[in-house]
Amino acid sequence: MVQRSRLHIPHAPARPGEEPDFSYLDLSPAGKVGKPSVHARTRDIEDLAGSLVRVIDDEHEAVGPWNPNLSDADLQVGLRHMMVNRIFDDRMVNWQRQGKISFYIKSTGEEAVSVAQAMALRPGDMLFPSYRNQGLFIARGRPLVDLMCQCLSNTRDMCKGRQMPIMYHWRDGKIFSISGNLTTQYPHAVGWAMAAAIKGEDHVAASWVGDGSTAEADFHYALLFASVYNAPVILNVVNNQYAISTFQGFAGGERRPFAARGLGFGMPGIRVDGNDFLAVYAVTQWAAERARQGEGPTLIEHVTYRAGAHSTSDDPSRYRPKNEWSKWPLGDPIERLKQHLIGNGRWSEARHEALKAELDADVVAAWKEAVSYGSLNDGPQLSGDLMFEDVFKEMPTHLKRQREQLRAEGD
Amino acid sequence: MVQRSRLHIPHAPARPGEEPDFSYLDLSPAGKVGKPSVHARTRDIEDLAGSLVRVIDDEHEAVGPWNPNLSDADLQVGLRHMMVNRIFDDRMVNWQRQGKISFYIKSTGEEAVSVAQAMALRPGDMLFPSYRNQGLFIARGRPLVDLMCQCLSNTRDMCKGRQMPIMYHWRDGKIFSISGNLTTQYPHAVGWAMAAAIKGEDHVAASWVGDGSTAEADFHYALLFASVYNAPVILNVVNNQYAISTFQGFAGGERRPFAARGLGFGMPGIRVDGNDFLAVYAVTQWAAERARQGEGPTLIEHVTYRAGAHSTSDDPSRYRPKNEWSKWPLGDPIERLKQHLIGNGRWSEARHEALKAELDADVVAAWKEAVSYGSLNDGPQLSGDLMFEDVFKEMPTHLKRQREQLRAEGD
Amino acid sequence: MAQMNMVQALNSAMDIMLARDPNVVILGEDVGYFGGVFRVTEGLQRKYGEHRVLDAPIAEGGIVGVAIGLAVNGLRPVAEVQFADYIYPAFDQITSEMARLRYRTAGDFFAPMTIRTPCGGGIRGGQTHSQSPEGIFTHVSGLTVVMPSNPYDAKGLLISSIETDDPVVFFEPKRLYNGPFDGDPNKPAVPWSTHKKGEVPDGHYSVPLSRADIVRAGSAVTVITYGTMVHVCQAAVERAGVDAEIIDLRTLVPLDVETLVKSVQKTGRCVIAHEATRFGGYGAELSATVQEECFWHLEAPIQRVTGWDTPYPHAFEWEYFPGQHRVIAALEEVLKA
Amino acid sequence: MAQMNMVQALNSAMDIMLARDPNVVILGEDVGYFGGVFRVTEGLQRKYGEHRVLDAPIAEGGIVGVAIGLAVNGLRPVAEVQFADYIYPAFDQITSEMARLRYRTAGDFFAPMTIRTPCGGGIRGGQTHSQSPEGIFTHVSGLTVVMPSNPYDAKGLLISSIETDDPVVFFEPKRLYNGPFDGDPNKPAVPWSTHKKGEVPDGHYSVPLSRADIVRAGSAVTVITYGTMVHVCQAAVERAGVDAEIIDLRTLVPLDVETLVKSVQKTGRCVIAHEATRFGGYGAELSATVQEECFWHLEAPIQRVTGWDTPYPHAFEWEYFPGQHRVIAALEEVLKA
Ligand SMILES: Cc1ncc(C[n+]2csc(CCOP(=O)(O)OP(=O)(O)O)c2C)c(N)n1
Ligand SMILES: Cc1ncc(C[n+]2csc(CCOP(=O)(O)OP(=O)(O)O)c2C)c(N)n1
Ligand SMILES: [Mg+2]
Ligand SMILES: [Mg+2]
Repeated sequence: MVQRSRLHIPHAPARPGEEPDFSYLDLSPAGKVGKPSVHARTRDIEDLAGSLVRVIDDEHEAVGPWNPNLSDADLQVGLRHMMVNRIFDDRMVNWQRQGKISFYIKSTGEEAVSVAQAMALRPGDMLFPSYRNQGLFIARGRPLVDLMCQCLSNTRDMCKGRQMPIMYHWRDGKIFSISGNLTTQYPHAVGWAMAAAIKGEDHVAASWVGDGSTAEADFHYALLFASVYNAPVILNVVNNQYAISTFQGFAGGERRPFAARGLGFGMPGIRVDGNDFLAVYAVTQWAAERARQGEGPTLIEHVTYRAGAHSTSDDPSRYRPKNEWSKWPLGDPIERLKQHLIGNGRWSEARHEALKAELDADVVAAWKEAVSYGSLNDGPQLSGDLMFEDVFKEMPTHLKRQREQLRAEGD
Repeated sequence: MVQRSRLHIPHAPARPGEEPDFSYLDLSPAGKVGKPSVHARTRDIEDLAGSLVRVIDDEHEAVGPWNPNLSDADLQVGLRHMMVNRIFDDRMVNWQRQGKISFYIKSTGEEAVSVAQAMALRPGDMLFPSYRNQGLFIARGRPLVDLMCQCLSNTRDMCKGRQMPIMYHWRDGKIFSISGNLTTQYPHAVGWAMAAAIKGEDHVAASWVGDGSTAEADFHYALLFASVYNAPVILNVVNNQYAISTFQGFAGGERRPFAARGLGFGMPGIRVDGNDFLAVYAVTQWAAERARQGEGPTLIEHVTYRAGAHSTSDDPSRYRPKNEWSKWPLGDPIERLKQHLIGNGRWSEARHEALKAELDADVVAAWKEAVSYGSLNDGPQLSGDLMFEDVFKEMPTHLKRQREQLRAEGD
Repeated sequence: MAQMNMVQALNSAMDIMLARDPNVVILGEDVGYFGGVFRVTEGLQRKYGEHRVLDAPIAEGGIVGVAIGLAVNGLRPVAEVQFADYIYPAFDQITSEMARLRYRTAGDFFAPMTIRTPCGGGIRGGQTHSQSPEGIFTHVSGLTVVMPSNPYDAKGLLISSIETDDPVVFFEPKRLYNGPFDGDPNKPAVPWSTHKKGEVPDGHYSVPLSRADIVRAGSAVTVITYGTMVHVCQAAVERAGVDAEIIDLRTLVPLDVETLVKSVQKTGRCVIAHEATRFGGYGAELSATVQEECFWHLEAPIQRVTGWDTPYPHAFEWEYFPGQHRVIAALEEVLKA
Repeated sequence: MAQMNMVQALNSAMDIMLARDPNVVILGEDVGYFGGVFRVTEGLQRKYGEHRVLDAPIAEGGIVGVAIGLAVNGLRPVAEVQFADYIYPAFDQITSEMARLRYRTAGDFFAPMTIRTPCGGGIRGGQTHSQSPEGIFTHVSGLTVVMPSNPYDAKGLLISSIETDDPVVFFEPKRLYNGPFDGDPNKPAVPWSTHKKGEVPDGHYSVPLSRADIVRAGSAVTVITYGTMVHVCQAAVERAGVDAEIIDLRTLVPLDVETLVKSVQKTGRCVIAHEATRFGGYGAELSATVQEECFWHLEAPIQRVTGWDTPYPHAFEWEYFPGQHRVIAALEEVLKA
């Protein structure tokens, strides 16, 4: 059966009961990766797809050419947003366990990706998120109450009860609708960016998918159209090592980093420490500048780790060691930015704890308000009539009749 | 409107009335590209995706490490198959013009790809062709009469009248069914190859798509699954510069060769002179050896030119200069192999002309026989009953009833 | 008034919309420089430029996905899928995204776009150039589905489709591009100039969506059809000398139920005809709806005239195609009762 | 005889087929080490190895396309699509290739494979974890379409599906995985051990394809249904005290017309119930067929009980779901005439 070995089966680095093992990760030391001009030709910067841009070193210092040199204020805002993101997630998961909402997805360990990127982009730039990018809404200032109301499918739900929890959208905040179907938003972002170019605006589009989602056709379509038309778009792959139970090797991450997927189209790729707030910020700024100046799309791979379960329906202890996150070589994005600030004497454990308590109180207060607008089971309810609206712009006869029929059932 | 230029629109090198211009092509001199071991690691042979493997030089000599050193007999067989392919195509197009068949697609200028590859592979290897690979059937010995009968949808049509002309298949010859839907055969080849590996056989699968077809999702799926499972498959992109009227730049060929598409998955790519019989043979042999020895998939880009119309429904004079082929820098595959043979004193113009006449007579004789089995309009006809067979293995009631209904209509 | 065939009428609709609305853009395979394999976009890129009329990669799913993004950014894309047989790679983007965007965002986002695609047989295209997959789309909530049967309607309906804020799948019966077709392949082809609906205004006008057209008034039986079969049914009805009322649906979803019901309640008999395969096809919905609405008026079983439940076979194109024989057999069946 | 829920019954079917036939392989997202998000393939990779039970990339189109290639090389793949809502990316491979391969090659090539996918609502899955898209597949010539309503049938039908040489799309009503469901979300869940069809032989057996099952004999009205709605209809019938004959189709294509016709000709009345959206759904085909075959026996219009023509909304799951109220209203309607 020698030939049988011709078939290769990727393996997760460790399964329950085994020791976590992240030796497969290629890591560059902080500050070591050079920063090319935004006008560099793709073929001259291919190495960016294999190395790892990092700014915060082991002493929590910001080092190297990618240091975005952010102001204290910006850094503290970033830390605050990530903390809100973390606390919001933890609270929502608890409320889900208590049956207050039907479902939830947290982004613990990946907060730097959404928060730093939202801050590095301009308000006019359009964001096409996946379901693990709540940090985008937080960093752009959407009140938590609104997000909670969506998760509660209550009378203030922006989706009028039609979407599962966390499938937010925000038209005025320029954040697109989250879809249950993986990767579909990727070509949308490319199309949006092409329209911006056609209209002669200088806005940029950005989209996010996970490592596993890169397997879908829409990933290919997006890279293809973005490179053919040189669309001003940032395509992010958040490589948190897992797709539910499936190791990223099954998405093709074993042989070559996801950042290299664009090279065959002539699209630059850049691999970044996704838990390094400063690195993510800098890389995003660089990619946005490329897009704005007509240099076209960039593929960014964020190397990070999904610290929690895939969703509240998942139990990761069935497929990976419980203590993997504690062994994750790139640490916790919040802790790392916090230590960076403390190291520079601009922050302290005490202030951090105080802020945490304050933010937690805010989240709880927001929840109190949100539930006052109802939930799936209690309080004010959305009218079932809403089910028939927005299928078409104007309700056609057959839906009006079905609405009548439902009203009759109610009686 | 400065920003407007942010949108890039690929352009064909020349349009009707303009001078042909192939300066965009990167060409390597014959013999200059090194030949690595089949065990070389992908990252060490990435240059193969950018350079161009060529064996026959301008003096018609076979030079360099890729020279497959074929026997006179093999070379003459190859030449003969390519000539049959060319003559068959020309005759079929004429018969289509005379209304004898409804449609045809020729492969003029691309004969070396199918013929050399079929010869370089083993009989047990499974082929998944596109509609421009008739050379595979010819080189594997399918009688022309059978191909003609398919195009005639007559009583000997292998497809029982269900497929358009040229949508052949050959189970015993291990050639898969040609689909009207582009690129769908690509993942089939990967699955077939995975099954061979699972069963512990040492067969290889090969598939072909055009440059334009690489845009479809199935291209992405095939590269992904082939690289993840290390499938023993050869994935060919026949870059004949056009997809109907559309220049290959719209498929993403402008910035980077198609051969580089696999690199991001860790799959080696190799770019070959598709009009050089010896180079195509050698590259295919190398890729097959990789697959057989468990080194996995290879992506081969064949640089060639579609000398004729896309199909008998197409008129290329609407979108490209009439004289482009005459300016094509890689010449005519048949002429090149012929000169190579003549140069080595193993062939002559006279023998060539004699063989041409002989083969043309064979084609005409085959046609005479084929039409004796009927055609769409004359002679013996397939029974309409056949329309209802093979939808399912056993005909279900509703199809039996529809068959009855049709019979009644006949009356 | 000009004489136009369906290709010219569709071209005129896009020409006018490109001129009137700077947000209208066209994209698809071979639609730009070449003008489309059926010449429907001929000359538009030359006239409006490469940023308004875009050649696209051969990726139907990408074309639709990208078009949704264009639409979300304020444009009104008209995407061409070269043959309806090749629309399936776009099925997820159409069904999961384009059709549901307005619903899932409570109207905050929507996709004002049109997908044009040639459908139907009769051109020896075999199983992958002849399909009529409309029945797969009529089952998807949120899609407007259109199929014109003549140049006048084609132009007016395409303009309405581009102007509506709802996404539209617009099927073009390719056998009708150059002339009406009564189902008899042996007759010499007739041009649209012989048909009153070949008279098409040069300027802007629209034919309302969701409004069926009674192309022949009658009292003996109602024939509900659309696309190529409108002409086949008209010929069959004349040939059979039946006083049939023939309804051309034009828009399949949202369906103009009222017009159907009125007619069948009057005639008490109904034949439904389409070229698509029968089982689970759109004709089943028509039959079910008519039966529910008109049961007490029906004097005979509703008959469906369709293609067979097989792929569209190259050699048996005319045995497959629901020609006049099949229509007449159904008329006789429904009238004899 | 063992007690099994539907998850265990399906797992047992695959376990047996993996053991009996070395050519049977399983592939899908999370189906290997993890055993599937619904645990249906639990333990199979451990037992049969990584070359028989493969975790796959998240590419439904790739999974089906590759599975066709596996099948063409002599294997019998069972591919899982994690939710029916995510089958659309595979639509082209299913429709253009899997369904038509035998036909276009005159039987020289074919795809003996099964696509398993969980469907239906009732688990607060919202619009992308609740769909019943069977109607889209029943319109595709060449596909066998199956949907069981209980563990016994699920195992027997899955074995038949794996054994047949024709490609099968096998829908699993996820709300029935752990127990029968009568449509009332407020009642405590009941396990399959309370249901006679929860008794499942450990070994190999098959339930024939294309054979409907009369789950309740009756004379007043025929209720034609399948999947989750079988249980809802049974409860509604008991509650309404109607002497209904309830038919569980089990296989949607090829359809067991004979059983339906016999029943409706006997009862003269018919209600058709499914969870999928109404317009252009599979119920339309059932209604059209029954109307054509039984017109002269019908004493009242055929009624369709379905989900509404909207996406499946998270908050309004039970207003959307065709529960007992909707079934009873239809029964009363059809009986009052
Ligand atoms: C088209 C489609 N297929 C399958 C699923 C089911 N599913 C939801 S999330 C998920 C894993 C995605 O993993 P990844 O892309 O890595 O994102 P992550 O959850 O790790 O952030 C899967 C398979 C889906 N939602 N859509
Ligand atoms: C899915 C699909 N989309 C579109 C088409 C129509 N079509 C047939 S051939 C062709 C061009 C293909 O070009 P290429 O892949 O370069 O192959 P070539 O014809 O040059 O050999 C197109 C667009 C099709 N057959 N299938
Ligand atoms: Mg992931
Ligand atoms: Mg080509």
